[in-house]
Amino acid sequence: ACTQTKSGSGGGGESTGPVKIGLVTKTDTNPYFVKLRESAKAHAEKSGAQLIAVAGKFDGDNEGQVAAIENLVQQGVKGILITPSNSTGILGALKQAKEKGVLVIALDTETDPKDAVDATYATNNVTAGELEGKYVKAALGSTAPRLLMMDGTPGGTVDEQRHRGFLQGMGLKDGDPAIIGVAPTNGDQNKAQAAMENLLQRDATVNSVYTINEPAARGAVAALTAKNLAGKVAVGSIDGGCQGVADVKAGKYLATVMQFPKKMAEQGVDAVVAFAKDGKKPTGFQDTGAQLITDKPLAGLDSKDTAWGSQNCWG
Amino acid sequence: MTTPALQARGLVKRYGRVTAIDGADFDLYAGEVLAVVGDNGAGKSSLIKALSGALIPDEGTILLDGSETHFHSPLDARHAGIETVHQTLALAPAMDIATNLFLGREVRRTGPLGSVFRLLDRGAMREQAQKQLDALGIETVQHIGQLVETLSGGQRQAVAVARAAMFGSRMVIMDEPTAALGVKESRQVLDLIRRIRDRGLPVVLISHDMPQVFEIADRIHVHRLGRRTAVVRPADASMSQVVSLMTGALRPGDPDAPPNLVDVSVR
Amino acid sequence: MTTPALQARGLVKRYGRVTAIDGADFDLYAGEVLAVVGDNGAGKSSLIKALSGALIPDEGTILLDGSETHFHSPLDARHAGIETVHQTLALAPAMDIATNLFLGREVRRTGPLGSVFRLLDRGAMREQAQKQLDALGIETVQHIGQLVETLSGGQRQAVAVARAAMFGSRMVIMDEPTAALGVKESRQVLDLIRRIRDRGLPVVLISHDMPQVFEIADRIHVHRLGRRTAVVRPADASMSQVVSLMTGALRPGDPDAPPNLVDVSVR
Amino acid sequence: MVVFSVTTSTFLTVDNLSLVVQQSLVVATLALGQTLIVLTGGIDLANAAVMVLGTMVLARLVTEGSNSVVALVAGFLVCAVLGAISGGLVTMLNLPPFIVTLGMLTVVLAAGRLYSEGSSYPVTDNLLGVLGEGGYLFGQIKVTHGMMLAVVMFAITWYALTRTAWGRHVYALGNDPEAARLTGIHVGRTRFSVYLIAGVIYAFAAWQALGRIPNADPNAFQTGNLDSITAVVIGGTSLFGGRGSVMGTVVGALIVAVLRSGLTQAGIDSLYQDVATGVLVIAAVAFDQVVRRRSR
Amino acid sequence: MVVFSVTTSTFLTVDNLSLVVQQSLVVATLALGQTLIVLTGGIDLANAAVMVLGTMVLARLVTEGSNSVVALVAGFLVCAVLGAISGGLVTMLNLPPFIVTLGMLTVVLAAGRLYSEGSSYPVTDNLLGVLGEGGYLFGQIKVTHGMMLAVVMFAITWYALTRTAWGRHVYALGNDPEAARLTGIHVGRTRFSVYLIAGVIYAFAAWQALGRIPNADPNAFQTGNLDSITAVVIGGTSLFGGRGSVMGTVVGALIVAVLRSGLTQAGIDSLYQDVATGVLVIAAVAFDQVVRRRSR
Ligand SMILES: Nc1ncnc2c1ncn2[C@@H]1O[C@H](COP(=O)(O)OP(=O)(O)OP(=O)(O)O)[C@@H](O)[C@H]1O
Ligand SMILES: Nc1ncnc2c1ncn2[C@@H]1O[C@H](COP(=O)(O)OP(=O)(O)OP(=O)(O)O)[C@@H](O)[C@H]1O
Ligand SMILES: [Mg+2]
Ligand SMILES: [Mg+2]
Repeated sequence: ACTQTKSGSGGGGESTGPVKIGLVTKTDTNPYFVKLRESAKAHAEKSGAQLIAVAGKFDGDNEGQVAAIENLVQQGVKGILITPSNSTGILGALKQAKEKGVLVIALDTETDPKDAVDATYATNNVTAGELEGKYVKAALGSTAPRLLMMDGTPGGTVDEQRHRGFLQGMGLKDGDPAIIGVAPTNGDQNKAQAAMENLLQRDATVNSVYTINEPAARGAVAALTAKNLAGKVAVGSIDGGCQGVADVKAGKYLATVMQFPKKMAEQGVDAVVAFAKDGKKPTGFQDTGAQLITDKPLAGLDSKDTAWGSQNCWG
Repeated sequence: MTTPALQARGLVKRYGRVTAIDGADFDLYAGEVLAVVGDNGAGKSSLIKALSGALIPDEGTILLDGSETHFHSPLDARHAGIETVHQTLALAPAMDIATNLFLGREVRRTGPLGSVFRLLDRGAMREQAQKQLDALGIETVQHIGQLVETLSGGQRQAVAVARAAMFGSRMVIMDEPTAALGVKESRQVLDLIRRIRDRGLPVVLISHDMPQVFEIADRIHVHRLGRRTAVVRPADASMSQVVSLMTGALRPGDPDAPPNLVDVSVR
Repeated sequence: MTTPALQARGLVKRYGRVTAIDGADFDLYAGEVLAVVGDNGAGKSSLIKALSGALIPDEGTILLDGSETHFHSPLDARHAGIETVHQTLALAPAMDIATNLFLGREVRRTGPLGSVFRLLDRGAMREQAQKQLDALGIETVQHIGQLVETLSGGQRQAVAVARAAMFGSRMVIMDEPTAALGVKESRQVLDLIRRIRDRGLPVVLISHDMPQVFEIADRIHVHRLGRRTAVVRPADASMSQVVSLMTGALRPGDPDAPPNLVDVSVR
Repeated sequence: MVVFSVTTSTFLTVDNLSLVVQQSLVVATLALGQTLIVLTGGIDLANAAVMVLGTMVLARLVTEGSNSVVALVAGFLVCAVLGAISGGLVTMLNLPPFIVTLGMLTVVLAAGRLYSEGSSYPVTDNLLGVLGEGGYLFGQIKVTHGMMLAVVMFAITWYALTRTAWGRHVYALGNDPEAARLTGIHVGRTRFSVYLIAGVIYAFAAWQALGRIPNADPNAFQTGNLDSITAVVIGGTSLFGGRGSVMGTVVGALIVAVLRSGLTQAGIDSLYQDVATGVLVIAAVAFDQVVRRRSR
Repeated sequence: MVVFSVTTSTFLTVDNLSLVVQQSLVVATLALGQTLIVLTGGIDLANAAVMVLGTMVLARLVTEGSNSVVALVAGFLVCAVLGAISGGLVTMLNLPPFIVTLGMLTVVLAAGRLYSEGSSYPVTDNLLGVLGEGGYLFGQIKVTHGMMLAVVMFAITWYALTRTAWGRHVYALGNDPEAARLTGIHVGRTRFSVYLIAGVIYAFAAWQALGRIPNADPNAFQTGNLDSITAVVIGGTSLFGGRGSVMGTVVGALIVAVLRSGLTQAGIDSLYQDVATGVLVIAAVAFDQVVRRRSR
């Protein structure tokens, strides 16, 4: 019985109480998603809506995300904002949600196909990776790269996109002999440090380092410092967390590429609120941007300094 | 009559559909050896578990030297000086003989090593353990550091008996202490029981071995179907009479029954 | 002399520093009750473990009806028709009586329910279990569905004995089967042993109860320090002589020793 | 439960109950295999990884053009072989199941990622997705084929454990391995069979997983092993082996799913949900303990 | 090991061995507490979460201007209290440790994340970072204060377990709880003390963790619980309780660290590393099993 009433309630404004918005992040663990959640929550409150935040248990928890979507739909939310763990993992649940008249918006990560959701607000992670790559390449100048790569989680969509983008920016391909080591870090500082220590133990001729995010960068730098290599190696990162910006300012690594989760969250919430009011659905991919942050700007690369960075960082 | 050292009235313990103790009474007097006999499953072990704190009865009272006591754990009974050899022996299999003998009553080194650093005196414990086993005539233990799980059935039982004998300070309860023991070793345990009694401690002995019971007991408590049916003196009764009482072939009031020391008319 | 039903020569089993079997010989003839006696830790249980496949000896040979056999597991011995009551009973504590009696030899329903769906005939097993226990005089088991871990020591032993009695098809080995049993129940087990012998199956009985041994045994195997020292006939020897042989107070060759049926001069 | 039905009006609808069951199916199926292994005194840390590899094999073969029946057979084979390897190591080398399945977990997880070549495989095949489909009973309750399969599987396992000799041997093994050996049970064979059968059950779980999410992802179900052990233990099965039941596992799996689902629907954020879940799981088991103690 | 030293010339340098020890310190310390609990027949799934919360408390208090000694005391208190809660639930309500610590895991993890308010806390404090510092022995081997602390902690625990009555009671408890009860051991008190002491040990692990990485991150050490159990089990301690040793745990923790580090340095890709680790862990335990069987 409830099925029918719910599918009818999608477009109209006949429901009582505040608009309910569901937010499904990949995990609760990553500060990035925490920021996303907090921004969404704050913005929803301001807009007179209620936000219910749910997360998967780990990066890749499609099952958890699907269950979350189902439970949110059951709860009667108007719209769902989701950062999909896997671009193809949750299509069925999204389709069902849409069928029941719920607005579905992807944040941060695209789905595949893209029209599985009504709209996407995200960083273009390939672009972000490319910016990091270009900067590191420029920082090396004419020196031939000796690259170590601190990857994220094997098989993750974002992880793969950044990795790919970085190599594009560097003008390298997977398997190039210039890449002297690759290790997964799961974006975890501890793992990154151990991995870097071990890689350095094998080959200390490194002059450039790719890191999937700022915790990984911190781990890598700690290991480099212990080997007295800090400052001699061009380390780049992605994220734009406040601690990351501070690290750049302190010169721990050269640059980071900032994302704007707050923007994604706010735009997403606005879209659902608007939809609840007049039934208008947003469409397409909205790039929320990626900004290179460094205090050592290099020619040909648009960048902002850490002062700007610390005003716009996300957590 | 003097006050019994240990007394129980109307103990009851039920496990779902099974009644293990069904209103049992019990009296143990100072300085005596009381044998408890009864068929398998009569509830002897359950009774002494209740008396030694291993089991909390559903009903009934226990009196120690005339005053009511409640044992909440075996430790309470132990603190009261009651030492028990359980039928299941209660040994830790993966630990060695000396450790088991002193479990819960470890000996520490003298001086600051013991009082501050709590260092165990392993040598002393080992030595005493060896002495105790020798006293019981268990000479076949080839290595005092052997784990209990590698001991033979009789050796294991000897460890349990030795432990109770060492630490009993008020009374000693033994549930079939000689069941797995050899001829010589059983003799030694009987001697041990006599020695304990001679120290003035009463001993409760559960046994299926009638000659043994008649040899050593001052009184015989006959248990049947979860309660005490009779208490007789070995001098007044024959083995077959006692066996008949156990199996129910003879009832305490019967004309050819031996004189009963307790009043069972209440039930 | 006829070929022994079961024979062992020069068995050895060492556990690190401890030697449990030290070159033991063994002979069991068809249709006899052979008692095995010896001090605690003499190696009786280890010997019969070797004979029943529970333990693989380091050295020595085992012959079944004259031909050499190697038991790699208790299952091999069981397949050969040897049924054993172990001193540790070998019961699964959290399972009920009937289940334990038929463990490894469950009865299935007749017809397709049994052959295709492998459905157990639980009713039949329960019924037979009850019958077996009754036959052993264990009447105090209040509920046949009781888990073995909730049984009294004697009840548990009765279950193990009943199991061996039910399934032995070639010979039955019993390691102290009456240790925890009451007077009446022990009687029943002795009767049972006689009945098994009368069916033509030899029985090995380990026991510390000399009167029992002398009552039922056709021959008495005396074990000491891991090996056989003598085999005597109850008619030729007194209990105290056998006890002396066990403890080493008397040696097989001594002038006042009873006639020894085996040659021990080799060692 | 009472709390949920009060705070959220939708919670007690049949529609919603069907949803909760669907959400718990995969973990429940994993927990079914886990129950068998735990009953023998073992533990399986690799079950979810084996299942995930199963989904990968199914999906990739179909994606590369295999017939879906062939893919299904291959998936079952892979899971069964992995179960057999665990069982073989535990049985033959007498290794602790924790170590063996931990090793398997690492290896199988890596194998899944290598085999996936970094991507996930969406499947649209009818046969592979069939367990997610289903009809409506009384026009309201959605009953998927997966649910029916699960009922059948639990029933069969219950039957095998309680009504056949094999089941008794499994319990005896967990109860006291030495006693089981002495009574002449085929200890090794029985233990091995349990790991093998568990492997096959994980293949069914893989099929269920594709029915629910038609996308094979090497990173999925990373907490599936702990989740399944949780369901088993909440269901009252002892980790020491020999005591417990399949029906308990069903209840355990449902309790966890109901908690999760009820808390989300009550509009509680996931971090607070975690707090509540933790407390409620302990409370549920404590309650069970008290009830049982009273009924003795 | 031999393999590594051949394939990578750097592997056998003292410098490198020091590194491996540093990498294993936190997990080894967690495993020390875990050993105590496993010896009683329990298991602790929450240890890493408790430790992480400990690092959060330390770091946040210092960041917010507390004196670092005060922060340290607070951190130790928090870990001890959490240990006491687990111990209390296990002891008083007689709940399975798996369930209790699973519940604690969920709750404490969430608590850590809530407390962190979404960020991680870098610390530059001298006292909190002191365990990562250290000097050079013979001018070559880096010996950190953390290493020395770990040696002291393992030695004390070894002493307590093997040379005091308390230790014997811990073993007896795991060996046969009923026998322990009947012999008059304070079963409840001893068990509780184990969880409490383990909590304190986790606080030391938190301190060690900040020494190694001066940044408290609520998401760190997510596999710390399994890693520590692995070290315990590889070290030969039985999950059924009552058998095992602290020295085994040291070896277990080092084996895992050496494997990981050696494989990375041998230039093996991480996924193949996982495969190799899984296989080698099983092989290590199997080898140990064979050696022990022969020596009997
Ligand atoms: N935990 C329990 N649950 C159910 N029944 C029990 C339990 N403990 C004992 N019983 C039953 O209570 C009765 C008495 O058992 P108890 O062990 O006291 O007998 P017993 O006289 O010591 O016998 P035995 O001479 O064989 O040792 C038995 O029928 C037994 O099955
Ligand atoms: N697994 C083992 N490890 C070490 N020693 C063992 C092991 N098994 C038995 N022993 C030792 O071997 C000897 C013989 O033990 P066994 O159990 O055969 O004796 P038994 O004659 O049956 O004694 P009882 O009459 O007490 O049952 C004993 O000294 C015992 O301690
Ligand atoms: Mg008894
Ligand atoms: Mg014996």
